[in-house]
Amino acid sequence: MLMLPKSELSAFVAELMADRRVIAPVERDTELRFDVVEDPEQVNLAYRNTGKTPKAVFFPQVETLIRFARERDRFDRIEAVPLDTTPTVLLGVRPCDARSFLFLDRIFAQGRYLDPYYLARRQHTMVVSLACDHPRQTCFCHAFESGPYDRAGADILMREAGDAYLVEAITERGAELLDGMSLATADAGHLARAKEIEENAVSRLQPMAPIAGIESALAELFDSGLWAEVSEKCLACGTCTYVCPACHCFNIEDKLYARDGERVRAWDSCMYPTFTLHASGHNPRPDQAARWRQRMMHKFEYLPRNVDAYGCVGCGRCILSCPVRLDIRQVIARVQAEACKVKA
Amino acid sequence: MSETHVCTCSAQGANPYVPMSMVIERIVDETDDRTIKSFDLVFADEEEARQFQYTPGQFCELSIFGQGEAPFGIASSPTEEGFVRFTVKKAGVVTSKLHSLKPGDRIGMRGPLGNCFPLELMRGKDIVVIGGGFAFTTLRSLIVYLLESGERDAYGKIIVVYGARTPGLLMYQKDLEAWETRDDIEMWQTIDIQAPGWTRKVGFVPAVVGEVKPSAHNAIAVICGPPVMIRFTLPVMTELGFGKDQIYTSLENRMKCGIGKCGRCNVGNKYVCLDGPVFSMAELDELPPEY
Amino acid sequence: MTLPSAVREQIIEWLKNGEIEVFIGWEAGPVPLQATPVFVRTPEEVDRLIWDPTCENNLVAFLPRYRGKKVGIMVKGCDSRAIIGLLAEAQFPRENLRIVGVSCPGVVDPKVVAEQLGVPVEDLEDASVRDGQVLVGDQGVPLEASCYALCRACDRHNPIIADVQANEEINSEPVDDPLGPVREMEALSDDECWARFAEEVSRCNLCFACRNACPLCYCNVCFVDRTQPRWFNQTTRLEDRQFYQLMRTFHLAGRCVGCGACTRACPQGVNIRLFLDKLRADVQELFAYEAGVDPEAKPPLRTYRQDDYNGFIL
Amino acid sequence: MSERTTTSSEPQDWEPKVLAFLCNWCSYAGADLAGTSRMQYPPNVRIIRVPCSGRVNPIFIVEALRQGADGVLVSGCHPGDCHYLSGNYYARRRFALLQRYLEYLGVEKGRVQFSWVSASEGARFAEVVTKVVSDVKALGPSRRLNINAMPVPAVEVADGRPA
Repeated sequence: MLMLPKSELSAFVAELMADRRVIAPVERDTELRFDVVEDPEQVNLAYRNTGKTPKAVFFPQVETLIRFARERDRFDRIEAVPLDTTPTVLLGVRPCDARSFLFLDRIFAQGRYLDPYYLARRQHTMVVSLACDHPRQTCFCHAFESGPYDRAGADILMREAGDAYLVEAITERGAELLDGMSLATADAGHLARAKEIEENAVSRLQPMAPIAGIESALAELFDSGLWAEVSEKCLACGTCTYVCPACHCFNIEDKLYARDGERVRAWDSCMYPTFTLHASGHNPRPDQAARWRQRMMHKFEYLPRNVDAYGCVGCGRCILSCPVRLDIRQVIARVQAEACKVKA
Repeated sequence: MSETHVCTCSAQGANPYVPMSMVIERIVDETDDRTIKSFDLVFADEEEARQFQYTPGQFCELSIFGQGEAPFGIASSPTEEGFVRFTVKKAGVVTSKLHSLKPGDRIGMRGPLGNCFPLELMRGKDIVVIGGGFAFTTLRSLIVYLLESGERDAYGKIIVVYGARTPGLLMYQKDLEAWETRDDIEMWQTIDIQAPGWTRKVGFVPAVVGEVKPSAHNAIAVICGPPVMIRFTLPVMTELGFGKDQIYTSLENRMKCGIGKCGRCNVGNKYVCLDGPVFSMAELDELPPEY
Repeated sequence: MTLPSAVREQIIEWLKNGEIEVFIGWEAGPVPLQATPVFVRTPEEVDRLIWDPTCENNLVAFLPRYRGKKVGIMVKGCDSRAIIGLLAEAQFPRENLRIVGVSCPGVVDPKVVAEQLGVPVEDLEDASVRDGQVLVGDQGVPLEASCYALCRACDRHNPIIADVQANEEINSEPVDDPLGPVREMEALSDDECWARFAEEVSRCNLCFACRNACPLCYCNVCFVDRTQPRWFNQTTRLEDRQFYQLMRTFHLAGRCVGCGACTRACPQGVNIRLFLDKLRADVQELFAYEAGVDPEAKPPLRTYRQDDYNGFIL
Repeated sequence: MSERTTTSSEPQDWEPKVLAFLCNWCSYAGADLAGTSRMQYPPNVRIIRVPCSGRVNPIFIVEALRQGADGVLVSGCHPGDCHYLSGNYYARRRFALLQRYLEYLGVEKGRVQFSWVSASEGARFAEVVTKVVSDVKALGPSRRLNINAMPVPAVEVADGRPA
């Protein structure tokens, strides 16, 4: 177990920046978010969690897939966009978000087709997690057999230990990176302090029933009236899906300019009526109840069946950013209760 | 399904989002209201042409650069070499633009995507093809394939019931005429209301199926058409003794990526683009009605 | 804070005698300092209803979904103007509405409270509102200092349309000039204006929360959702953000009642009021019209006068 | 960061593109008259005929700027002369607000202009077009709202904004 005094964080970041792009929580446009670090001093690791998710590092909100150039008065010369293979360190990710990367891998980096844009970034990025010393009231990672100190998805895990971070390599490439850096071995005092902070963090978690098994409950509830009830106050804005580390649905659109054009993909949301609207005008999900059902079913029933993982890591962002405070934990509880009723 | 041809370029790790460049070789008006046209496409790149292998029932994403992409079932058969045909109804942004193109214009194509009709399962069986209106595209591919793949004997009887509102709305008229003259395929064309000069069946597809009475014994049926046609045909099929695992259809849902990533074409936990578009009625019974 | 018993009884009576099918109000939410909308259909549920300065949502945004139904609703002063906006545009019949009005001193912005206390907003875990104070642990922040910026400039604390008034009227002058930010921006050079516009909307996520929270944004198909012609790409490039914000706000010209629901709903903190207030000021100046005051008045872009301002025409 | 088009460096021979929405009954006829009377006016204007100035949705004007028009002119019948009696009166209210609003957001004054030109005012049409073109010329190529003048992100990072 290694140790990084907080006073040396900037130097550590500077060392990383020498031959890599470093993405970490920085203050931009009056919000703290994961972005490219320009100056080591910008890195702010004293935070609860960012409003937006670091999934954008691998799966940006908008990215160009291909470009087309004008030829013979038509835009029909296709140019592939170079993949982003910049060696990158993603620093200071909370364990819930790190876990979301493992989930996203199951979508973009598995199956019959691989997503080259995601894969390029993912393969060239080292994930340095920062264990969560202060879970929020809205956090429910522990409902997924995980917790604020989960190391899943991290190459390196950092832990709060008072005036220093404990630094531990989780994967081989994480160990390789640390090998090249001159970090001291952690002393007993810091180890003890870290343990204390961890215990305190875990004790902050709100009681919540485990999610496991919800997929079979949901399977019975497709036609339930509960969807109309829970979605009644939903404004259909889609913020929940934009801030979600596991939501991965996207749209592909073409943009045309005077001299060239591009095909871009951009995050989309199952909360929008246009998401499933056919050109004929028919919409298989005609109302907000159907859309909320899709959101829940997708995360908690279809994905476990298709890729053996829940499409939710319990970060609680959707609760915090919802303009009407629609609480997904309450919906989960309703589903679990409803399923009991159906059984009885 | 084992006989599905997956585009090999993507399997080799190439970019599945980058379309192949196709040249429009021929455009044919399929209906007299001029809202449906067939586009025969040829590859701009010979290597891509060699690698492109498909099976009836599969679809491709066609793109008009600057307008976007949309999925279309392949209407040609792998036995028809040298071109890939798509029959497109003018409806949205992409299709409207497509309809304005001329031979020689280039468009993009990704595919083949999705599964296909259950050709293995069809071997040694009678095959009943039921189609309505514009949804006959991949059925044409299937019929041509069954007739022309050099293995006609591998299948039993082929019975086709195809209906449209008016005679002018029946697509692929030349093919229909040719099939009518053959004795290894039983053709039934029908229109909704009697029209001058029409000598074939009159009436809705479900009723005609009831009259034709295809035997369910050792048979597979494929039904594609407007939802209302399918809804009324199914009870007729049940009455004829067809089990749900003997009836197949092809679904459509709004689709973007076509490769199971973008998350919108799902019906329950099945993706129309990956697990479909061809489903048996038995499979659909297990899924919610989200299409 | 639960509602006064007289108000609760009135709502129960409306529900019982069929004057309304549903009552839209607020209840305590999962996050401190932020109440959440609730839809009450039975007398037993009426006890869930609350009113305090955490009730920020403008519930009138839900009304267009209940066309053809009989609805009861709770409105703050600003919200009540949205009802008048809908009445003026014939979007909801008055006879199908039962309105409980509350006078509002301003609603709490947790971000402002956190800033005042110098803590992350997530740490306001046990925060509550009592006696004109926002209490967090053993610290208190006066309500006036905890409000949304736009509430500090509020000159419409009291509902101007209601069947029942739930609390005492508030008569206080705005702390800030309601048009202050607009006048500031007007004074900028066009380069600076453009930079200001870009800066403000560069945070926009294009989630459309502003549109969906707006009681007057009730178009069946919004221009951003149209496909024939397709005007809009939801690609969060700056040009798309600017286009969306420009066109949506302009579609509210002469219609925006200034309730601020869009600005409060924005998860990215875009000050949409900075744009809408300009339109409201111009409508007032050019056509002497204020939206959300008179249900009988014709919205300014649905009428004209022969002697309207012509000075800008070549 | 690069831009899609090189509007930043103004070539000597740059000529503005002005899009004009002309009402069918007055201004379009006025433009026709200017042409048949062989009156001189700058060739920088592209005309779209609309049934009435009241038909011009503000989104048409903004979209024109987005697609690269350097200026937009909307012209209709004089007040009181509208073929549909009041279309131009409604238009006038809308455009008064739009013009102020665009300026408020930083679109330069003079990019979007409005005029009344009757069917008999060929000379007036030539005059209006000359003024609009010269105003727009003085402003230089339009960059605000113009999608072609927006920066092209090289590699998208984090939230899709250029690094």
